[in-house]
Amino acid sequence: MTVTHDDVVRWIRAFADAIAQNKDSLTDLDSAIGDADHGINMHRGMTAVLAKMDGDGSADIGALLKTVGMTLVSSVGGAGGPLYGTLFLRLGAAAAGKEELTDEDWVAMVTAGVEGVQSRGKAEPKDKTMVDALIPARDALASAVAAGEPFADALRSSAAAAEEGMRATIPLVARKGRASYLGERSAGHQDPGATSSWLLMRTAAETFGDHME
Amino acid sequence: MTVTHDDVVRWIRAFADAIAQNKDSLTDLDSAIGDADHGINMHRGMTAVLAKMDGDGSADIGALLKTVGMTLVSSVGGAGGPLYGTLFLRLGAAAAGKEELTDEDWVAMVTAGVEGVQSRGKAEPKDKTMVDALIPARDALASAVAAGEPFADALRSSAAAAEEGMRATIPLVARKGRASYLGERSAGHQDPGATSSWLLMRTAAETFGDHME
Amino acid sequence: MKKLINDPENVVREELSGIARAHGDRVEVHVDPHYIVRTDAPVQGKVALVSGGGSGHEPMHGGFVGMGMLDAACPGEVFTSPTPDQMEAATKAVDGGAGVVHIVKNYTGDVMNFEMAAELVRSEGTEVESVLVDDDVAVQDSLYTAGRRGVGATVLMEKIAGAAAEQRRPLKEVVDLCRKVNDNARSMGMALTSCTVPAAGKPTFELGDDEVEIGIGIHGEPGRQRLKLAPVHDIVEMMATPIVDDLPFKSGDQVLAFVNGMGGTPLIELYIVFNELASFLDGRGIAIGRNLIGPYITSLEMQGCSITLLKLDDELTDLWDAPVNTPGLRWGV
Amino acid sequence: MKKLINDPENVVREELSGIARAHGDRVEVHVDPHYIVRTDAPVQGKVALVSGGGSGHEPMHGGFVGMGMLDAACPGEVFTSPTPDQMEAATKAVDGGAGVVHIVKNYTGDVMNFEMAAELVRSEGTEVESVLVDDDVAVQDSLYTAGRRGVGATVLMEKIAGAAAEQRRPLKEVVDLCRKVNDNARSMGMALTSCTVPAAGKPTFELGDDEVEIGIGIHGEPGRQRLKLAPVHDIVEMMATPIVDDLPFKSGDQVLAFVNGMGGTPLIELYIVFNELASFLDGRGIAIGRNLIGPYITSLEMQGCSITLLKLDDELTDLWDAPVNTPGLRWGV
Ligand SMILES: Nc1ncnc2c1ncn2[C@@H]1O[C@H](COP(=O)(O)OP(=O)(O)O)[C@@H](O)[C@H]1O
Ligand SMILES: Nc1ncnc2c1ncn2[C@@H]1O[C@H](COP(=O)(O)OP(=O)(O)O)[C@@H](O)[C@H]1O
Ligand SMILES: [Mg+2]
Ligand SMILES: [Mg+2]
Ligand SMILES: [Mg+2]
Ligand SMILES: [Mg+2]
Repeated sequence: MTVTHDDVVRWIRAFADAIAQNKDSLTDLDSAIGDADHGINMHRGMTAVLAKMDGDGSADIGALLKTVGMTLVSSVGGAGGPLYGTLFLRLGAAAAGKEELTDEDWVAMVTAGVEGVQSRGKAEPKDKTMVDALIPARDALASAVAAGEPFADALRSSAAAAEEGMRATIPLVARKGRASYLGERSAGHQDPGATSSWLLMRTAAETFGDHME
Repeated sequence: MTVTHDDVVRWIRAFADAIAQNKDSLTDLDSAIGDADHGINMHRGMTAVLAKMDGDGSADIGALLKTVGMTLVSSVGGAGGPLYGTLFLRLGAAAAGKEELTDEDWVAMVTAGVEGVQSRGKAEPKDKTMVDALIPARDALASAVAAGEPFADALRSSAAAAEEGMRATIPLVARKGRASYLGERSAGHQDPGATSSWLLMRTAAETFGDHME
Repeated sequence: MKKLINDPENVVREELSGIARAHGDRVEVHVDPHYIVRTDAPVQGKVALVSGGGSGHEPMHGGFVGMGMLDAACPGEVFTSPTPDQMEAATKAVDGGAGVVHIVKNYTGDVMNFEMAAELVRSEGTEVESVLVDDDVAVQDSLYTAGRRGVGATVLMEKIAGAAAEQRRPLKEVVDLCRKVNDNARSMGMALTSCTVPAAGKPTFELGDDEVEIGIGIHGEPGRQRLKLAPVHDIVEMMATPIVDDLPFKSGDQVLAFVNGMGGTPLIELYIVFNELASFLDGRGIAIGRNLIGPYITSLEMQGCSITLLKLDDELTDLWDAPVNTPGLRWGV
Repeated sequence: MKKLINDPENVVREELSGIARAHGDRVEVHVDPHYIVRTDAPVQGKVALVSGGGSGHEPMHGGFVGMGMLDAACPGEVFTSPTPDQMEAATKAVDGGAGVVHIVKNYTGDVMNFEMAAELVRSEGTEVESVLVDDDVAVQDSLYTAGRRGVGATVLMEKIAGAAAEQRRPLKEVVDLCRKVNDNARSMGMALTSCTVPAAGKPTFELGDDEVEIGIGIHGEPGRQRLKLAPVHDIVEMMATPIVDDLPFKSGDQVLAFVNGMGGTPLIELYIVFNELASFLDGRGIAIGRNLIGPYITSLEMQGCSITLLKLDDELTDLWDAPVNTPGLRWGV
C-alpha cells in the first residue's frame, strides 16, 4: 500500500504523456483567454523533464521531484514554469529523503505543493486559475485519507474533485493571470492551467491507484 | 464636316466619363500584369483635367489640348502620365492656333500624338503597350481619310482598329513597362494601357462622328 | 501559417543566431541559458539594466541592448516569459558592482520568473531592484487582479533609465527614474489582424474582415472590445481619449508621443496614425515635445498599432536625447 | 481592406502631414507639388541628391532625406511614380550650385517622369545628372525590355552617394559612385502575401495559403515563379543563388548584406532570414562586412523580404560608415 520511487517515475511519465496528448487542446484553451502557449510550454517542460530523468539513479523521491521542479522552472517560462516548478519543488521538499510514500505522505506533499503555488502566484479560489483544480483535489484527498478510505479511492476522489474544479472555472471571470485582462470576456472558457492540473491529479490517481489495486 | 472647339471639349469629357466608368476594370487589368493603379491614375488625371477645363474661355483647340497634356503630366504620374501627357501635348502642338479641325488635321494630330508616345516610351508594336492600340488606330484613320471615306466612317474604323489592337495584346509577352517583369506570365492578359487608348479612340469616334451624322 | 522560418521549435534559437551574426560589434549572444549582453559588460561602477520577456516583440528587448540602454536582455520562447536561470546568468554577467535593475513588464509569468531570479541572485550577494511596467490603460487596474500590462512604456523606460545609468547615477536614482517614467506614461493598443504563434500554427484569435480589436495586448491576447472597422480618425480618438483621461494629461503638458507598429503595419499607416494623434493632442492643448514612430514593441506579424504618451519634463527630455547605440534604437553616436 | 487610414484618396497627403509633424527638425514637407526637403537646403557648394517614386515604400524615399543622404524626395501616389513638376520643384529647392543627381529606380514611369523633369530643369540652367538603379536579378535584363527593376540597391546608393556629397565631392565623382554601387549590387525579393493598394481596395494578387511568390517587385507586381511554401533555408537559397551567380560574388569578397522586410514581416523573421543568408555566404566563402536588417524599402503591408548584396571595398565601406541623420537611417551623429 505504498508508492515507490518507480511509481513516482511512472507518474511523471504518465503526466508527460497526458501533456503531450493534450498539447493542442491546452493551447487552444489558452488561445481563447490567454496567449496560446500553455500546451506548448508544458510540453517543452515535460520533454526536458523526461530527458533529465533518464540518467537518474538514486532512489530518493524527494530528490527526483526536486529535479523535476528545477527542470520545469528552467524550461517552461511563462506563468506555468514558476507555478508548476514551485509545485514540484515543494512536493520534493516534503518527500526529502523518502524512498517510499504512505498515503499520509502524499497528503502532506500535495498540501505543501498547493501552498507553494499559492504563495508564488497569490491566487485565491475562484480567480480562474490552476488553484481552482488543485485546492478541491487537495481537500478531497485529505478528507478521504483522514476518513481512512483506501488510498486508491482517495486518489480517485481527488482527481474527480480536480475535474469538477476545472469545469467550475468555465463561468468564472478571471482575476489572475493573462485571462484577467479580458475582464467579463474571460467568462465562458475553461482555464488552461486548471486543465493541466486536473491531468496532474488524474495521472497520479491512475498510476498510484492502479498499482495498488 | 469640321470638329469645333466645343466638340473637342465634349470628347475630353466623354473620355473622362469612359475612364470613370472603367476605372475598376482598368485597375483590374493592371493587377494581373502590373501594379493595380492604371484606372486610378487615369481617373485622377482626367478629374484634374475636368477641373481645369471649367475655366477655359479661349477657342484655340491647340491651347486646350496642351492644357490637357500639362495637367495629365502633373497629375497622373506612373507610366501613364508622361505617355498620355505627351500624347495630348503633341495633339495640341499639331492643332496650335486652330479653332476648327478638318479630317486631315485630325490625321496629322493623331500621327503626331502617336509619334510622341513612341519617342517618350520607346515601345514598338507587339511590346504589349498602348502603342498596340494607337498605331492600328492611326493607320486605319489615315488610310480611310486618304481614301476619301466620310470622316465618321474613318473615325469608326480607327476605333475598331484600336479595339482589335487592344485584343491582340492578350497573347503577347510584354517587353516594355511593368508587365515585362513577368516574362511569359504576362501572356494571356489584356494590356491596361492599350485598353484606355481604345477608350480614347472610341470616344473620339462617338463624339466627332455622332456630331457629323 | 506562412512565416519565414524553418522549424517552429527553432525560431528563437535561429533568431538569436541571426542577431549574434548581425550585431556582434555591440552585443554578445549566450545560448543555454539564452541572454544577450553588451560586449563591454560588466561596466564597472555602472548600474546595470536587465530586462526580458517572451520573444516575438522584436526589437524589444534584445534590440535594445547596448550603450545607453540595456546591459542585458533575456529572450523567452515566443510570447513566453524567460526563465529564472536566464535572468540569473544575465544579471551576473552585467553586475558591475553598482547594482542591477530588473525591468519587468507586469505579466504574471514575467513577474514570477523575475522574482525567482531576484531571490537567487540576492542570495548570492548581488544587489537587485525590480521595477514593474504597467502602463496599459486597456486593462482595469485593481488590487484583486493581475493589474495593468506593461507595454509601450517599457521602451521609453529602458532608454531613459539606460541614459541615467550611463551617467553613472546611483541605483536608487535609476530606479526612481524608472518609476517616474512608469508613473507618467500610459498606453493603449489595437489590432486589425491576429498573429500566429509559430508553435501553435494558427491565429490566436479570429477577426472578421470588417472588425478591429481595441485594447489588445502584445501577446495576441484579445482586447476588451471588438468593433467595426472605422476611419483611423475615430480609432485614434478611441485610443487616445482613455490614455489622456487616465493620467490625466492636461493642457500645457509636453509629451513624448510614441506610435508603435505591431509588426505587420507599414510605416505609411503609422504616420497617418501619428498625424491623427497630433491633431487630437492639439485639440487638448497638449504639445508633442518628442516622438518615436515605428515597430519597437511588436506582436509577431500582427497588424495594428499602439499609442504611448509620456509626460515630459526637462530631466526626461535630456535623458531621452542622450546618445544611444543599440541595434534597435540609435542616435547621438 | 483593413488599413489604418481615413479615405484612400488622402493616404499620401495625410502621411506627409504626419511626416511633417514628426520630423520638422530635419525635413520640410512641401505640398502641391509634393516634396520633402532637408531643412538646410540648398546646401551651398554641395552636390544635391534627389530621388522619388511611388508612396507605399516607406521609409524610402522621404525617410532618407537629411544630412548624409538625400536632399529631397518626391513621393508619388501609392505605387505611382511622381510627376515632373514635383521633381522640378524639388531639384530647384536643393540646387546648391554644385549640380543635382537624380536617383531613379528603373521603372518606365519613374524613368519617363524624371526624364521630363530633367529636360525642364536643364532648360532652366540647372546641372542635372540621372543615375538609374537596376539591381533586381529576378528580372531578365535585355536591350529589348524595360530592363531590371531598381530595388534594394537604391537605399545603399542613397546612403553612400549621400555621404560622398556631404564630403563635397564633385558631381562627376558622386555620379560615378552611384554607378559603382549599382554595378556592384544585386537583389531579389519574395512575398508570402500580397499587398492592397488603398485606392484599389483589394489585394493586387492572390496567393494560396501554402504558396509563395519568388522574384516579386516592390509594387505588388507578381513575381516570375509561384512555389509551395518552403523552409526559409530553401527560400534564402533560391534568392541568394541567382544574386551571387549574377555579379558574380566570389570567394574572398566582402559584402554588405541587406535583409529587407516588405512591410508586414516582423523583425524576428528577418533575423532568421539573415541567419540563413550568413550560412549560405559562409558556404561560398563570402564575408559579411556590414549589414542592414529591417523594413527599409517596403510594399505597403506585404509579408516577405528581399535580399541585397553589395560588394564592398574600402571606399564604399567608409562611405557607408559615415554619419547619417535621417528619420529612417541614423548613425554617427
Ligand atoms: N497568479 C496565478 N496563480 C496561479 N495560477 C496562475 C496564475 N496566473 C496564471 N495562472 C495559471 O497559468 C495558466 C497559464 O499558463 P501559461 O499559459 O503557461 O503561462 P502564460 O500566461 O504566461 O502564457 C493559467 O491558465 C492559470 O491557470
Ligand atoms: N514604354 C512604354 N511605351 C508605351 N506604353 C507603355 C510603356 N510602358 C508602359 N506603357 C503602358 O502603360 C500602361 C501602364 O500604365 P500605368 O499603370 O498608369 O503606369 P505604371 O506602370 O507606372 O503603374 C501599360 O499597360 C502600357 O500600356
Ligand atoms: Mg499562456
Ligand atoms: Mg500601373
Ligand atoms: Mg505565455
Ligand atoms: Mg504604378
